[in-house]
Amino acid sequence: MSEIFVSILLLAGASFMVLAAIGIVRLPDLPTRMHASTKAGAMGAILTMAGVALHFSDSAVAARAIAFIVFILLTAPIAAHVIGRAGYFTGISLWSGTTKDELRERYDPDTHKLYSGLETKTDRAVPDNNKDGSG
Amino acid sequence: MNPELVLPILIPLTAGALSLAFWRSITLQRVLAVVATGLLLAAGIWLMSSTIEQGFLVVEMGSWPAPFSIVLVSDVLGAIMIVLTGIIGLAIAIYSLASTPKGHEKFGYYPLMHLLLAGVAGAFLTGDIFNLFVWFEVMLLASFALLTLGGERAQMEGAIKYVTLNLFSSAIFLSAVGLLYGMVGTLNMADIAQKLNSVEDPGMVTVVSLMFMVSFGIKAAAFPLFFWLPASYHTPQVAVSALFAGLLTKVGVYALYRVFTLIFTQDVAYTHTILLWAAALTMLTGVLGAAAQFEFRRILSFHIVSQIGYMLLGLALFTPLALIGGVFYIMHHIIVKTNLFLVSGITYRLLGSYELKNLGGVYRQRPYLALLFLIPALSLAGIPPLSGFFAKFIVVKASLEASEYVISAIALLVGLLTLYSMIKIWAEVFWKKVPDHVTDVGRLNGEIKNTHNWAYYVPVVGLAACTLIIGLYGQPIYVLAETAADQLMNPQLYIEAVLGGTPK
Amino acid sequence: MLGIAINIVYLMLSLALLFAFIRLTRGPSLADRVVALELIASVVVGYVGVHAIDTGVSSFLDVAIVISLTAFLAAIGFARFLERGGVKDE
Amino acid sequence: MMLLAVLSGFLLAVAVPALYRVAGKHIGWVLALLPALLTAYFVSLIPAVSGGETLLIRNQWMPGLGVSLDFMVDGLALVFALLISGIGTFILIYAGSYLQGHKDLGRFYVIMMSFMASMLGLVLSDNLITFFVFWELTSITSYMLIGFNHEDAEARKCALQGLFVTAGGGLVLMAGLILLIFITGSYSFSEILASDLAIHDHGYYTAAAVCILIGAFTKSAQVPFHFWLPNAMAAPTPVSAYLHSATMVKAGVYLLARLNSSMDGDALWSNSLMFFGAATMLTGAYLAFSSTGIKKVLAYSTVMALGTLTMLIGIGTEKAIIAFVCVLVAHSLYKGALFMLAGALDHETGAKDITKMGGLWRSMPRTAVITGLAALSLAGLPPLFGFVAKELMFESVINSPVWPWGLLTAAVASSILVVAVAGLVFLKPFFGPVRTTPKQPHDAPVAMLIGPAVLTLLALIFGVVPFVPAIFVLDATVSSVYGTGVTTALALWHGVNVPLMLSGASLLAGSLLFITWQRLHPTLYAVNTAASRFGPEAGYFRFMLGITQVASWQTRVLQNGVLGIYLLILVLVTFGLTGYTLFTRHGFQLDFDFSNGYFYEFGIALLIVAATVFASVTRSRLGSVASVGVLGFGVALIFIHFSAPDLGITQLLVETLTVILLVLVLFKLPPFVNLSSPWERYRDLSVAIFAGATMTLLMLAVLDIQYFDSISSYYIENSYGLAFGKNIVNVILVDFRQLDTLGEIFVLGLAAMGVYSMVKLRAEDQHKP
Amino acid sequence: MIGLFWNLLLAIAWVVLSGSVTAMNLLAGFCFGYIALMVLQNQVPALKGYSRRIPRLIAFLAFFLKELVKSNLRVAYDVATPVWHMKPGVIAFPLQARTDMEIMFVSSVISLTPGTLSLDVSDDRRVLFIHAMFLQDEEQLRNDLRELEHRILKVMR
Amino acid sequence: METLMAYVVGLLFTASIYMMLRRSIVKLVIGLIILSNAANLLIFVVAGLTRGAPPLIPEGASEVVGAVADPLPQALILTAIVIAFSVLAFAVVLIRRAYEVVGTDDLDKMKDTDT
Amino acid sequence: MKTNTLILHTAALAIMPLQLMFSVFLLLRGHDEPGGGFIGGLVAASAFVLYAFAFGAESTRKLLRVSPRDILAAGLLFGLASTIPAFWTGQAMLTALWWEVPLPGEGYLKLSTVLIFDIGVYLAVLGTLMTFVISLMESDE
Ligand code: NA
Ligand code: NA
Repeated sequence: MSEIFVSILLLAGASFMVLAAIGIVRLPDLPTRMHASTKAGAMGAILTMAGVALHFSDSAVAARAIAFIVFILLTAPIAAHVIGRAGYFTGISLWSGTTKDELRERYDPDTHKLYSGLETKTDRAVPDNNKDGSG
Repeated sequence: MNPELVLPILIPLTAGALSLAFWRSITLQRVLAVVATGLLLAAGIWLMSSTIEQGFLVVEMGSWPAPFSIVLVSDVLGAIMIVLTGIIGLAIAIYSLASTPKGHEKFGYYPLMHLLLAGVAGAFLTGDIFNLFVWFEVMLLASFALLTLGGERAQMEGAIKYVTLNLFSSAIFLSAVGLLYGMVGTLNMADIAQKLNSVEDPGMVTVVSLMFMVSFGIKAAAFPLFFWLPASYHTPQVAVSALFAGLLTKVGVYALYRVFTLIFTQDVAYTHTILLWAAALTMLTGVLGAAAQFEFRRILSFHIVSQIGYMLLGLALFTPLALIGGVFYIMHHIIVKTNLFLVSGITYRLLGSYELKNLGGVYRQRPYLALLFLIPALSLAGIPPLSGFFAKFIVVKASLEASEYVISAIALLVGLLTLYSMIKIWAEVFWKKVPDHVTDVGRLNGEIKNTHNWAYYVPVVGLAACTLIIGLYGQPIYVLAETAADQLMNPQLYIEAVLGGTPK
Repeated sequence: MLGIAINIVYLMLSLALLFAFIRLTRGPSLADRVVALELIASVVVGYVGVHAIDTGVSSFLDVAIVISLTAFLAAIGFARFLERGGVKDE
Repeated sequence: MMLLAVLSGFLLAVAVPALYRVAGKHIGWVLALLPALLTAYFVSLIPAVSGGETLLIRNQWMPGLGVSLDFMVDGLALVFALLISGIGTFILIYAGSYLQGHKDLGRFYVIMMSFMASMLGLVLSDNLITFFVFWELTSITSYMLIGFNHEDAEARKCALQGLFVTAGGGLVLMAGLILLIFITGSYSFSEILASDLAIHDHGYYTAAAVCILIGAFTKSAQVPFHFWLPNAMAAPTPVSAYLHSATMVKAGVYLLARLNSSMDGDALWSNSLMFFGAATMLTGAYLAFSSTGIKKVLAYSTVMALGTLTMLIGIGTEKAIIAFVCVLVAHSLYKGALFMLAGALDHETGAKDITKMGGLWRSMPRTAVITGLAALSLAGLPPLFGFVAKELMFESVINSPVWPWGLLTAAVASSILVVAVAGLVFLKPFFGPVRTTPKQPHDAPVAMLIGPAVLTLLALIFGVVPFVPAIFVLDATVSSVYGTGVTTALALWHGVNVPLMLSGASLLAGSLLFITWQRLHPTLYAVNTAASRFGPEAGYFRFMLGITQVASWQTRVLQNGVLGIYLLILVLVTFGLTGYTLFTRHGFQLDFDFSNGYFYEFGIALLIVAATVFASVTRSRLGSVASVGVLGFGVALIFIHFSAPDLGITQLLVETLTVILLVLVLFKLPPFVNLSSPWERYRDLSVAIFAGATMTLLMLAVLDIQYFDSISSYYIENSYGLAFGKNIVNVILVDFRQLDTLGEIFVLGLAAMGVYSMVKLRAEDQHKP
Repeated sequence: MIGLFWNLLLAIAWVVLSGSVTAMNLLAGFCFGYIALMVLQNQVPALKGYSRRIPRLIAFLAFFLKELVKSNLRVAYDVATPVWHMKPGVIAFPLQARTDMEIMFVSSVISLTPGTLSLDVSDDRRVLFIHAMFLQDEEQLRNDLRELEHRILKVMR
Repeated sequence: METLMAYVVGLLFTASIYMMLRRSIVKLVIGLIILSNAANLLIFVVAGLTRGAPPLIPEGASEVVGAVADPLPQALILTAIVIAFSVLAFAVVLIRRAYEVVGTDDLDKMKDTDT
Repeated sequence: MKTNTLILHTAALAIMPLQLMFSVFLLLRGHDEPGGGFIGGLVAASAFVLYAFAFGAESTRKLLRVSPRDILAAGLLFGLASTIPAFWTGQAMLTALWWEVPLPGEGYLKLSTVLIFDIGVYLAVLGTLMTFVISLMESDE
């Protein structure tokens, strides 16, 4: 019985991995690749670990599997965020199908200020809309 | 339980760690440098006397039985090397008090020095082939750091070569250990030797032995593996050069002596013949390299290579007399070569250059320094009755005895060319007038007084005294070399001492 | 059952490794390569998990935990490289 | 006592600086006390030695090596010892005056005393090795003496030449002596001489003889090694006087004489001596005649005398040996005197060339008289001892068992030339028209004349009453060279015989030559200049140049500064040697049996391969770094897969940190550019493939071999029971093999220190004021 | 109070990790957690009221899991099919979260959800810039994100 | 599997040596990294590969169950990894300093010190 | 470009204690399960590396309070100290000594020179890596 669950978990986890891998190869630009890879990768790892916990049905193993899941949940998005951000700000080219970019227009590359767009007029010294590129 | 066998490693390790802990107190580090190296020498002498008394000293680390634990072993050769390490360590420590730039002292010169000595001592004492690798690396890393300390351009360029080629050597060493382990399943050198004795078809052992030969040959700066040495030895500050010159390559030589007498004696006709030609070419290329140089330390560096050839010759001939000669040569050379570098440092301090064309007039102004140069220089050239003469004499005699006439001729020719180099330095640095373009001769004439002047001269005088003693009162030294060679020729004694449960 | 599943999983993970590596070689930007590297780390975790089940040795789990705690640092390092003006198209 | 006698010179040398401070300008007289005392001591040994006794004194030195401070005093040694200490006495006195006020006088005496002591040690040593020690010491001390005027580049060059030739010969001699030791099994001259071993039947004999001859010939300036000796004139005159008369150059002759009785009886030995001796004699005489510098003339005449001595040993008859001893003594006496006198001339007139001097007898009458007598001895004219010696020489040449006519021709020719030379030395400076010299000439002080005077007087006495030396030491000396007891009777006058007629003829012809010297000289000069391009000295210079050129060529080729080449050589040597050995000692066998692997293991292997290849070929630095990261993951997977979780974890951590370090460092470095040519890349690639393939073959070979089981079972069995740990790898690391780990953390610490200082301590900061 | 919370959390985590539930082990975990926090004490911002959050946490986790699966499938579908259905873009998402910790958690959870990726926070911390993969219905997306944020904040506050 | 790994290790040696022979100092460092991996793998492979039996004594047991992998080479490799890492860290910083001081990453231009 | 993000800062503060704790965990149980001083030290170092990436070298120095060099020195001295007790008992260097300290309640706390040694390794690794990272980062800043 548990074997089946374990198998399912493992296969599901591996499927996510494969999905992430195909995504990373197929998708056209960095952010979209990251949508596939980082999350699906993490998801796959989590599912695999769940399978491990189930397989051993041992409290110590389970505890470690849970710890692993917690750690992955904490670190994976941070890595994704940092890389995505760095990639974005260094100006990697976005897919031509990208529809809008609300960040670019609020970023001042000279002062490295990133505005929320919610500031009162006085907060914002120089409008920099004209500085953005094609988007 | 023989603490004297452990102390030569423990003292410099502890001194290194303490110096690191006292990073900010230069004074404390300086005191510690002299005290610890002094203790190292004392421990070495203690070790020597125990070893002579007991033949072999063996300590099983962690009290685990022998082939399973790492053993420290001291035979006479090991004890000799430790005493020499102590002598050189103490000399360098004292010299460093005066010669080391402040910046270097602030950035870990003393801890690095201690740890280099620890690595060297560890390599000399360990009876375990992998542990030897570890001590090699300790030594190597310390030498890397010392070599680059100061950050001059030449140091960086030299260090890249030094580091790369030595790392290649380490990788080969490590691979060879792996292959050897794959075949015999043990790491204790005595155990390996014993087991290999009963192997029927040791062809593969010979193959692996050549990897060890190449790896140690690189460390020893043998032909044609020496390139790293002349590329780098003249670049660091002089006390470091001197320390390297005295000890580092000799660890490679020692390792060759150890494994090619204890472990790899399956196919002596093959392996030792390779060594023989390597030795001859090492002598020759080294000395010719020196002939082409016109910089004090570069000349000395190439001569290290050349002299390594003599030591290898002792091993390669593999007769009792040849081994005596080799061991004698090692003892003599370590002291002499270190001293020459130290003298070059003094002339550098006096005239601000290592280039022969910028040096001169030292004999006129500093006759005693000139004498202090002549002693090691003539000894290096093999002029009697200095230590180098007897060293060369034994080696040449051994090679003639072995009917290796070409090798003997090369050894003699190299002796002549060595003399030529030393005379070149003597004529240019000491006899020649100070060149006209050298304006800063104030220090040469003794106008500038340095408060630590004595620290320059004490080690130089001490080492010169050693050279004279080896030459003039050589019998005890000869007997030591003889005992060492005797032990090397009878590896069974070593094996029994390590594995046979001799009284400890 | 589990044995077959494990073999299938090994196969899938091998494929995932292959694809991720293709992205790593292709780039084009450094960030792309780093993403691929991160994915490979994840796949290794998956591999470790399956291997633990396959061999019945739970100690392998620690490998996964260590990866989860440290592998992302490489990504942060690369990001820092980019932030500090490193060449992005490498 | 003997030990003290030999070593006292060294001891006194050490004390010279202190003495100099006390004695000041009288230092020469003070120091001369020692050789004077030594002379007295050696004189005191005469009775015993002339009674046929050989004194042997034994002192331990390095018994293990067969080296001992054993001394032997027989006739030969005693004669030499007497000459060395006796002439040395006067040289020291002379030098004090000659070099008075010289800033390096103290140093001069230090070296001089050492030189004298070395020379004494050389002639008195019984032990072959000790003999060689002193031999080399004379080379090195004479180097210091020749280069005494060390700020003069020419002096340095000449000193080097002398040293190079004699030390080179010395090394050959060392080989010869070692072979001799092998042949005889003895380290002792006295034992070798006493044994009736057939040395020349031994297989080593030829090599030993050749080596010893080369050693002796270089030292004693035999053709073709004669060129260094005249150049040694760069030394201050007292040195030349000493070197030529009693020491240094005589060392070679001493050795030949010393070994003669053992080596004699073989054609190689005696014919070489005769041939080279005669050639040297003739060459020396000719060159002396064709030179103009007074010291040079004397120097070449020394070459001639050395040739004569060598030739006489070679002839080896009893007569010849008697002649040998007489020539030896006579030459020492007159040559010592003449050199000191030449120095006096130089010192008082400031001129060195005989063509620049003339008519000096008026201003320097005492010098003139002594010079005249010494020159007579040189020319071999009665009633001086030189005459006795020359007559004996002619006689033994005539009776030579081999080549009598050839030798005689050479002897007569030399004799003619030397008469002319004597004329040059004496008549040119003192007679003829007065020439202005750089200094106002006047007679030399007593310190400078006492030596020449005493030596010339001795030559005169020995000439007039030749039985005096004969009684005291001659017999013993000849006996020790000849090998058996000999009784001699010397006389100035033997009646009209062939030698006398030859002497007369020589005198006549020599005088003619002397008269025509002025006219001949330009031609001789031109001939010598032309010949010097092909002579042995030119050979020496070519050799030295050759060494330098070969050296710099070799260094350019080998130590070329290109790391790639260094590494290439290392790799080729490593894998060439191992590969060849593998091929010859074990054999290659490729193995393609991969059947025991699972497909995902192939996957991991493929990942490693792909990552490695990509890391190597990509032109993107960070792509390469990332790929190395993947490689690390792959290796970690291997570790994990094959039961090494600790390794896996460590590998992953280290890989991550490596990538971080690389990234931290790399962005300051430029992007990859292809720097090598395609040829270089193919070359490197083939070498790399060769290396990798060899490694694979090695591994495949070792995989099939397991001589013994691993010792690991001990760790596995005792990890928990004895070391209280369940992770056996960790237990090995922290307990069974803790020392490795201790070393390892120090390696880490060292790397930290190295990195820290490299980053923080910058050269450019240090150069800031 | 906050320190204690973290400390206990760490202690429990310790016990869980080491897998041996003894008083000694808890104490050890407490000590090590204490040491870990001691290093950090100057940097950790205030946190309070943690005890009420456990049920909300469970609810949130359920919600999150649902979102996770849903959006994963959506991404998977697009990756697996040859034609791109996606309509990516960067949107500015005004934040309710105020403290650093809140913002970090919100952005992390958003990043974890396939289809959305937090790029950066404006300097005044009022807007989170998100790269979204499916902007076909931007309002729906914003609503989903707001709900997610709300649930997180309920757990954290 | 050992056989296959022997070929892989050979390739690693090839790649590392090829990279170390390049003139760029960065490639040199990458070569060094590959080299240390190669040596470590070599030891691991030559000592024999064992699947799924790490040298650990299970919880509650006092000795290993069945045959386990040889722990000794693992310990050696662990030490070697650490040492290689130390060396590598040093080398990496060295090449950076060399680049800063010499002003080039071309090793062929760093030959002033030799002759 | 723009550096320093709030998210990374906060995350670093959240993740770092977990890493540190886990590192101690790895250190202490290394004798029985995968782990040990070296692995523990590396994980601890990654914690500080994370902090350094988020907050910079200077802040990391402040956080550490002592210089990384001193941590290293302490590690080396701990490593050496573990060799000393064997001397007192007259055994060979590095002979492991074990002491069982009875604890309140049941069980014993196992103390040993091996543990001291492992702590030394841990500290040495941590000190070394922090030296690398901090000095390299400082040289860039
Ligand atoms: Na094997
Ligand atoms: Na699609």
